Amino acid sequence: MNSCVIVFPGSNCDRDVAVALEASSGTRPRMIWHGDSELPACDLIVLPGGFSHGDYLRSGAMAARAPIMRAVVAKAKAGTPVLGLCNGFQILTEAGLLPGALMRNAGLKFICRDVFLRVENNYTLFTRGYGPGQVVRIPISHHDGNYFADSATLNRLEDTGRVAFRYCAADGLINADANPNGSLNNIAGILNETGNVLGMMPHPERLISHELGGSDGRAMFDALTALVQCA
Amino acid sequence: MRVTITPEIVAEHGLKPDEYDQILRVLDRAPNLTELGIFSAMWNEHCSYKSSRVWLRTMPTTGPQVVCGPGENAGVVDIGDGQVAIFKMESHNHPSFIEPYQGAATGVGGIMRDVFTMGARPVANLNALRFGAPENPKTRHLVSGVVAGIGGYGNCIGVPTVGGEVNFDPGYNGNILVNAMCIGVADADKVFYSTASGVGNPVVYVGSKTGRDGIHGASMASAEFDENSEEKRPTVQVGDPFTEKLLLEACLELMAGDAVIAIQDMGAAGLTCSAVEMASKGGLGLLLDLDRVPCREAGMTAYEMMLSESQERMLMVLRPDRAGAARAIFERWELDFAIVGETTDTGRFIIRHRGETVADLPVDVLAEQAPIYQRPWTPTPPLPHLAAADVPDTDDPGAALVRLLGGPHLSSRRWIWEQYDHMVMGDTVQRPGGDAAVVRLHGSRKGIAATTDVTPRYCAASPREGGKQAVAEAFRNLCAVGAKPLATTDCLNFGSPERPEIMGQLVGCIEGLSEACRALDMPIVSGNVSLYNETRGVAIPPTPAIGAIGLLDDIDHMATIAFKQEGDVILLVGETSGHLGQSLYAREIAGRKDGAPPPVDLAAERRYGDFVRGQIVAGNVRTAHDISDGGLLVALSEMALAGGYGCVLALPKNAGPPHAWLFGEDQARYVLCVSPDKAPGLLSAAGARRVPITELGRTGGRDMILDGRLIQTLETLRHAHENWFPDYMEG
Amino acid sequence: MKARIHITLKKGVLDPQGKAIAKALSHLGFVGVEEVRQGKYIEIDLAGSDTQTARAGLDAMCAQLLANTVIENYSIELDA
Amino acid sequence: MKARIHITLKKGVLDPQGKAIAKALSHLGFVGVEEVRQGKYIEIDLAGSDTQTARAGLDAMCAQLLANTVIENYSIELDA
Ligand SMILES: Nc1ncnc2c1ncn2[C@@H]1O[C@H](COP(=O)(O)OP(=O)(O)O)[C@@H](O)[C@H]1O
Ligand SMILES: [Mg+2]
Repeated sequence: MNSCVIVFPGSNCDRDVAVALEASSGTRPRMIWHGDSELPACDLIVLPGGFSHGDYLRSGAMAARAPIMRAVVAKAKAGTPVLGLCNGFQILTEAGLLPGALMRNAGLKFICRDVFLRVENNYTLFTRGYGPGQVVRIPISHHDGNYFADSATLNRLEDTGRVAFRYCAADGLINADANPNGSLNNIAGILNETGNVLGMMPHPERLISHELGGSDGRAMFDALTALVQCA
Repeated sequence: MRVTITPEIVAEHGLKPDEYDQILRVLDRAPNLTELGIFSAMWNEHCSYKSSRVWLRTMPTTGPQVVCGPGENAGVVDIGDGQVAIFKMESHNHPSFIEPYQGAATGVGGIMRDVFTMGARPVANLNALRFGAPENPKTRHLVSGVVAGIGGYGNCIGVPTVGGEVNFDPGYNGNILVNAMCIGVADADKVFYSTASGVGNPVVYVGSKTGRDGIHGASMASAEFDENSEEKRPTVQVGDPFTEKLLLEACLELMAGDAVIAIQDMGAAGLTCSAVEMASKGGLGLLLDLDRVPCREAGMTAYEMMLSESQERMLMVLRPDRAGAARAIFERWELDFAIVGETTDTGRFIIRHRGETVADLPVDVLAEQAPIYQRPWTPTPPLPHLAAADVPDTDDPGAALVRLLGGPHLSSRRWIWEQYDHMVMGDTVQRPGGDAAVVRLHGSRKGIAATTDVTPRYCAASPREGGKQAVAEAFRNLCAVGAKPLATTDCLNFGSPERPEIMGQLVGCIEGLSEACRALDMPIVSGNVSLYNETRGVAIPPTPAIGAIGLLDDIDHMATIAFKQEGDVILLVGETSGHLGQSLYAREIAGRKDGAPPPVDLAAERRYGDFVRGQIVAGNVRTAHDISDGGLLVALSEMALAGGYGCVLALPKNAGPPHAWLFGEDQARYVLCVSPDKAPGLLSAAGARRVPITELGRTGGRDMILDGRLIQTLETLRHAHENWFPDYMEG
Repeated sequence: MKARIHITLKKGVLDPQGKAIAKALSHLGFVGVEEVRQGKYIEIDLAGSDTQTARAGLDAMCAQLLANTVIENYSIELDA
Repeated sequence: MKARIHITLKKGVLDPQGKAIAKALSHLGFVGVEEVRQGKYIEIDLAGSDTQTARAGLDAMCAQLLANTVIENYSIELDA
């Protein structure tokens, strides 16, 4: 699989996701500098986690205006899969590729811990490796992961199966106790209208092997790899 | 502007009259204000170690694993396969008391610069924190600010914060301790030092611009606090972790080539210290042109520029033919880059500003000829042994256990570490909550284990035993995960060295920790001394924080503290005499603060530690925990809570008084846990190595059971253990 | 020229920081605090002296970067 | 009553956010931006109608919680 990881100043999970992609696909992704304006032909674009531009002003705001983002938007519109993890999700919303915004966690604190997610839609390029309603354990690590969208947008997301993941309890129950950051409807990850752009706050790249304490994240990278190999 | 130097000005610069006389003698004239500022920065306790140096020289700093010991920005140890680990711990106590968020954040930034200055990519951060009593009205605010600041900086730059320790004690009410440790990894042939060489080589400034930050910060860090100290506030520096991330990447990119001759980060007393140290180590002179220093504010004076402690800056000496390529790198990372001077053969530190020479000082006098004091000291009087019979027993060990595990000293620190990104970089194979954190060496099967330890109440009761114990506990924490202890860093936090009893604590602790480092083969490769930690004449408890690292050859052979399954055999390694003096039980449950701390038998530590590690490395043991604060029952409860399995225990015959057996803090002990088929082998292996080992019981159920009696349910324990911190912080 | 820009959350957008501040104030014993909203305040020093050009520029800065118009409103004041 | 509070960094205190914003604006092609400083803007709805009491309360809120007076200044406006 030919993937591109976009590196912004302050990205810090770029290497982590590159390792995960290589572990699944056997191919090392190309690392693309934010100041470039063109993207090579590729099967997947990843916007990694981190603190692009220090998360100053608003998380993801400055990165979303980087020169490379015009190319990312164009490719996304043309159907290339785009995955935004954590800061990458924030950048995708700031760039308008995904609706809504990620606000400060309701508890105001940075939170780093494993959480449970329920796979709400496993008919996507990204989630085909999971079962319907499967509960997976994936870490979060963010300060601004509190998903907000106006009610019309929220309804549209819900009605069209665009909520990919929701924070849940270990048994899959969706409730306030399982919501780490105050996200509306416990939303942890959403898709764009055409289903080729996924943004999520949790970090699947952090749990890809038993040494790291679990491998629930791996299925996402395996699924993306398999997709390309079939095509 | 010509300022006449008065005794008041000298005193304001923290210089003693005889020190000023020494300056007059060596210069053969009066210094101007800028020069005085430079002297005050260089001769400050913080830079010159004038009160501690004679004692620091007695510490063990060498060994086959040591590539570079104290004296550089950080210590360097060999970790095999052509790689080195570079690490150090440093204090940011006073700034953190004044502005907890920024003080702690810039402490983290500073220690990381020490590590990447030497060419290493930081791979793990730790922090050792001491706060005042929970009841003290300021404590909550300080905890919340310090933790947010450490996280704010480390999370942003993307280095995992994987461990540390926290104590609450009224002795820190007016003077908290924030000690930050950073570990980096570099290729052995790509380590960079601060010794300048060559004449006429460009001296290059990179990073952020210079502002009027923390002017006199270095002096503040060594001046006793007084009632007015909260008014010294504007000298607080603000950290910019984003710029530090860029600086890190730019420096490592530059260091991949051969441009750098010497490099030194600008920490305390920024430009002054870094320039003088590089020149002095190389036996050179140095010329600085301040008109070329990138400034954030207009009209900065030479004095201000030389003493500014603006963060995220570095000074380097480059090969002249590489300066252009170096500039291109820093400009691409959008960082300032300026050639601000050159190396000379004059041995003088000459500073020009607006066409004038504003300072002209001999380099060697500033650096090597700083005053050194052999301060008078009185040893801490030894305390008598406290007999277990003199400490009231409890008829309800379960209640005592809940109070200990659900109190400020032993409650879960989850509230803290969940605010730290402890997984970024994708190599954290043992997360916080265990004995030592373990990060995998990227792309390999090896791991680096790290821990910080000291028990200040032991050090206060007996500096020497306390010093030994701090190292011994670090050693145990490393052995308990299966790591071979490699080397040590320290952060020696004490009160005023001008008081003989405080000096006595410093001396005792250094002797103790040196003895332990020798015996346990963990040389001290870096460290930091923070003195004058006092408020209104009351000193903090002696706190020689120890940071240590160890190596695992195969992370698959690593132990964790969690009970793994039902029916496993629980074994106790080491001897239990039931030592209650200075134990948490004596303090918290029985209200006794007297008695000698537990004695440390270093030969036993070594033998038992080697045995435990050997069993883990051989793949026989996957569950291990050392016994420290709170004693055996606390250790067992932590293992039960981590795994979600209870245990059924039996008091051994001749155990002595139960409270002493359950809560005594005898050293050199571990709890191991293995499946029943592995137990006989383990027992005989221990016997063969003269390692005492006792069977305690089995894992299973959801309770802690002793001799058929319920001590406590895990549910109750978990509730107490997990909730104290968040409840306290909620206020 | 000096511009002062206020960026505030749109009505109906939840404000975790404002809520937390309100809670903290009541913990501290302050009474009568009914609602708190937190926004940003940005000061910009601009070269030039033509206020009309400046205002157009500032408006573009806000729309393109300083505010996220999905959730935020902005207002600009300009001192000559 | 409605209070508007501005919290700004003291003179000379580094403002990493402002610095980054200035850089980002120049990357976006805006010219003439000389300096950017970022502060906070807080709106508080208060019960009661006595402006003097309100002002004293607000001052205490700022000093105790809203502003970090080590590095920040604050100013209070009160609409009756
Ligand atoms: N300030 C802190 N930051 C991060 N982790 C911490 C901190 N304080 C404690 N921890 C973690 O909590 C666990 C328990 O700490 P401690 O009781 O001091 O361990 P030990 O007794 O084994 O030295 C350890 O994993 C430690 O790393
Ligand atoms: Mg331990």
